[in-house]
Amino acid sequence: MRATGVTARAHPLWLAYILHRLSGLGLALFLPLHFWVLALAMTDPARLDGFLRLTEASAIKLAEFGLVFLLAVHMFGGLRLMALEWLPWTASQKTLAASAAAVSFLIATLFLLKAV
Amino acid sequence: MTQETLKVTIDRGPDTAHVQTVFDVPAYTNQTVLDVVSWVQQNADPTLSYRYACRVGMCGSCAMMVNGVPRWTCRTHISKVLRGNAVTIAPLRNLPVIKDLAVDMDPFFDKWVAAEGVHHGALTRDDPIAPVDTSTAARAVADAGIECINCSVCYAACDTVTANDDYLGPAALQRAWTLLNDAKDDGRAAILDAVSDKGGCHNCHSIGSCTTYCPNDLDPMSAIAGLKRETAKSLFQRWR
Amino acid sequence: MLNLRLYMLQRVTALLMAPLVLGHLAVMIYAVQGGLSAGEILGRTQGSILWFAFYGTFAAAVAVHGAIGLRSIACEWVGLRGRALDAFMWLTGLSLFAMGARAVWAVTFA
Amino acid sequence: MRISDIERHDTDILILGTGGAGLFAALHAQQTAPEGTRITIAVKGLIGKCGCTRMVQGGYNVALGGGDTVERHFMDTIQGGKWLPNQDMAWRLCEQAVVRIRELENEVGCFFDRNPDGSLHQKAFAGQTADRTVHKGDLTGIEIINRLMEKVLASGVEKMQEHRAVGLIPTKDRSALAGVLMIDMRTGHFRLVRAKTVLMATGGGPTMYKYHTPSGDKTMDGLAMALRAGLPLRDMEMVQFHPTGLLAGDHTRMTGTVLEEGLRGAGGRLINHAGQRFMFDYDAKGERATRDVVSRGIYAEMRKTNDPAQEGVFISMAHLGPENVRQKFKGMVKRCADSGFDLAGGLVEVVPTAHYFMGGVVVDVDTRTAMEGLYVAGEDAGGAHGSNRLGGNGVANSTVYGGIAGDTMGRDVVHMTLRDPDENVLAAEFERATFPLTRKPDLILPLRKQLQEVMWDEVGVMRTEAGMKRGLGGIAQVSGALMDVGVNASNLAFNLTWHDWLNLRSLCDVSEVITKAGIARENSRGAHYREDFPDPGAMEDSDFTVATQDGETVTITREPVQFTIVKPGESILPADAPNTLVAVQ
Ligand SMILES: Cc1cc2nc3c(=O)[nH]c(=O)nc-3n(C[C@H](O)[C@H](O)[C@H](O)COP(=O)(O)OP(=O)(O)OC[C@H]3O[C@@H](n4cnc5c(N)ncnc54)[C@H](O)[C@@H]3O)c2cc1C
Ligand code: HEM
Ligand code: SF4
Ligand code: F3S
Ligand code: FES
Repeated sequence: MRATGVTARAHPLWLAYILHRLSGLGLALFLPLHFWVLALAMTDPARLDGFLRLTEASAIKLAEFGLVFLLAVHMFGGLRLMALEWLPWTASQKTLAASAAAVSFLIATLFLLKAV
Repeated sequence: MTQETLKVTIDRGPDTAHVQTVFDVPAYTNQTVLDVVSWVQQNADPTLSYRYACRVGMCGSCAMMVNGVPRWTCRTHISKVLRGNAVTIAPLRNLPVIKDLAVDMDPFFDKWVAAEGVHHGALTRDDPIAPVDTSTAARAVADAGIECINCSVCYAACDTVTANDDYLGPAALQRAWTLLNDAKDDGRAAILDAVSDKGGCHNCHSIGSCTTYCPNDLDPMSAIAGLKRETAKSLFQRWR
Repeated sequence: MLNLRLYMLQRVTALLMAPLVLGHLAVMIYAVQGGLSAGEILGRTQGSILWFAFYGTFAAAVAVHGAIGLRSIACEWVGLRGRALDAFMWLTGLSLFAMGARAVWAVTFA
Repeated sequence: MRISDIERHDTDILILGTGGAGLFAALHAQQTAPEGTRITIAVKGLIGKCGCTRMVQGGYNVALGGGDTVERHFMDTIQGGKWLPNQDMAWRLCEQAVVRIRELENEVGCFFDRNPDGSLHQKAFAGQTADRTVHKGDLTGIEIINRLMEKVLASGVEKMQEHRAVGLIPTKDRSALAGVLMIDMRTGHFRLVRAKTVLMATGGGPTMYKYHTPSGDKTMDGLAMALRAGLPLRDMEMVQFHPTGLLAGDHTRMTGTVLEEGLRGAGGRLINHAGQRFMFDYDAKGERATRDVVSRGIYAEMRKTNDPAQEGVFISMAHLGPENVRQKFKGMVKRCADSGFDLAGGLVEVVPTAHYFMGGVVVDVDTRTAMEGLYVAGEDAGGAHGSNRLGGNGVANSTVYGGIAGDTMGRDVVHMTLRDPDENVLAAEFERATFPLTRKPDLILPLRKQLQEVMWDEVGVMRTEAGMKRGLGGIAQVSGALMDVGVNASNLAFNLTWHDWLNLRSLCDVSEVITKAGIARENSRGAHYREDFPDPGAMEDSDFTVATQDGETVTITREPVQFTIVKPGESILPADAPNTLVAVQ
């Protein structure tokens, strides 16, 4: 077996798959951090406040936006997947994949707008 | 008019070192990818290995990676895949290379059998042929996948197959789904067990490359989704 | 690598989380207006059985869901197999759950 | 490579080929042979993925009632074969097809097209007097072979894929078969497989013609091996041409492949380069006449044109409505489109193309040959079709007789033991197969093309004595030239060029026999048309040709047909039976 340049991936469903996987991975990596920050409430409320103040900084804001984006992408991607597997739809799957990304983007943008 | 030539790059194996050879092949009006490969073997490099049989898209033995995309080569006109006047041809992905462009398809067929892709039934040659109502929904589902020629194009397209040796792959699972919907088949329990095993349908991430690249316009992705539904249902039935 | 049970667990937890995520997002959108502070968060959640149940379920579901998800990735992209793979899944699941539980406890009853 | 490098392997039942005949034999042998019998299946390609059974489009002939009877199927077969078939074989074919189709549906799991009431749908090929052909759309062979292949793969028989049989190795006294010499194509190593019984089901395949339909792996290897082993071959002049092979130029393997019969049946028109319909000049049924008649019509028209730039004739479907054609012949339209032709709306150039070989090894009704331990079934066996095979009788023949061979071997194997091979013959066969490795390498393709031109021009659709004699000269020339062409032996693993050489060797050997048998038959029957002897001759005095090779010389003798069931002019149908049950179109 040998890896050759595979271009057999340039289609919407593959993009949906990789987006879902990367967002899931991103969330899984972020989550421990998130939990740790929240646990500060118990051990060191002052530091928690310090962190929360940091969210004012625009770089951090961007990161926050990214995380919400990940969550939205992943959730809609997951719902898309379950619809695709369990509801016997066939043809419209590609549109579904595309709209999932679109909707999640919308929500994330909404969040960003509200935040500023 | 001077004869146009094609720049054909071919992967040589089975050595893991990534060796490629470039050939100049004369272009002709009616020329498939298989014709190009054949020209090289017949005229330029007699040691080039590849496989074909029917030359009309019925046997499924000529599939290769053409510019990184799995295709049946006997039914792919070269003009469809040329980039400028160049094309790269490699052995089918996800299967062990025997030599050059010929792969060992045994793993593909072993999985076909492991997915219970074999008729189950108690009727014999002494029984009359059972009438089958072809207007049922189940028959339509069974018919949808029946024309698979086991060419392995979908198997080569699937990233999950690449990543997970145990995964039965789209064609084998589609065959299982066809049988599950075949009124003549008695193997329901065996099939559901086989496709719920560790290499079973639940490993599929609905990447959809199988459906996108099947040269026969079949839809293994939806067939696998069908298996996921049926296995889930049977789980609930067992819990009840 | 994934069998029917793991597959179902992942789907069930995903379905469970969907409303929770929406709820969480709504709260966050509401909450971040005008900035966040520890006091604000704690004021909302401290001592509330409801919030404890909400985030507790979330943390448990995410631990199961995430562990199974990471298992797939570890198998397919890292090449873990067999017992190593199971161990990896349990380890990530349990630690995710431990950290999640601690955080939930911190913002509710601690 | 030395002869001592030959690896030796033993089994009980060895099957060569995985078409309808080989796969059925494997299943039946397993059912009939005692527990513990070793069964090995060896094939030049991959199991179930090579050979012609997979390429069957039209379907499978079987009389299943509704007015049709085994008797009627039999009479059609005898009349189609112009009274040359071995009647006992033809009878068994028709009778057992009924059992085999039930086996295919019930045990193997095939699904054939249904009528609205759920029963099997049947249609009529040209030359049949009943709607008899069971089918799965126009991809019947794929359904049959896929299902058989699954069963065989799951059965646990020993697999030797990409193993090419190169020689039948008899015992010292030549009375029985000891084993088969093979090349493991993947490694290039030789292997001698001894077996108590061997089925040869390598499927003939007249690919020595410029235009031909069979799959690339079929090159008459089986008949060439049988010839060398001294077995008698019958009806060797009988090559069936399909009238409409795709003509797409010299440089594509698509050329010669079949455009299905149904196109003409549905009203497709054949048009010459002058833009005129011509088939009615040759036959009152026009395009709907039988294969041999239409093939000759097209060939005659091509000869009239006599312009190398305008080789074939055209098939035109557009008058039936392109949309309609696209829908009804989806697969064919797509296939033509893939090679750049518009079947639905435009003209597609076609030529007659060599399709099926009626001749083959002389066998009894249980597939036994003159050599103990050797059995032959399918297209390799002669006799069932006589001078012409009905559309739909090919796959019926291979599946029926494959099954019979499996049963017969399964029973015979009990009384048989492994035999010692004649080491001299083994050495000779080894020499023969490795001969090109000792010569200076050169291109093989030009010689193959040369043979194909000679056979097409001189021993093709229409034949004359003078032409066939020229043909013999041409074949001898290619044959001799081939012995001066070597193959680069630096790497024998999957060395297709070596196999091209061996293929051409088989084709040359069998071409000579076809031509000699053609010269011997001085009348016109079925697929064999002599311009110098256009008469069919008296049916009561029918005889068939038998070719045998002794040393280097092939001799053709003639044997009278035994009318064991029905005599010419008579019928086994009831006196009041209608001529045909097919509604006139
Ligand atoms: C395009 C096409 C359409 C057809 N349509 C119909 C139809 O509609 N109806 C009908 O009845 N018939 C049809 N036929 C004819 C039918 O296919 C044959 O009559 C029948 O399938 C022959 O079966 P077989 O098992 O004898 O040979 P095959 O199916 O040809 O199998 C021969 C096997 O032997 C193997 N082999 C060859 N040489 C060697 C060797 N040296 N060593 C080891 N293995 C070897 C081959 O690889 C192959 O596996 C059609 C044929 C063609 C080509
Ligand atoms: C409502 C929210 C969520 C839904 C609907 C959801 C849905 C899904 C589904 C259906 C899968 C299976 C994908 C497959 O088999 O290909 C999946 C995988 C995954 N999920 Fe979630 N998920 C959600 C939230 C989360 C969260 C919060 C995390 C963070 C830990 C997460 C991490 C993962 C990971 C790592 C995977 C594996 C990805 C893969 O296999 O490609 N998910 N999710
Ligand atoms: S599903 Fe399509 S791509 Fe896959 S093996 Fe079958 S025919 Fe080939
Ligand atoms: S590409 Fe592979 S992951 Fe599933 S949908 Fe097709 S089998
Ligand atoms: S050669 Fe048979 S599918 Fe291409």
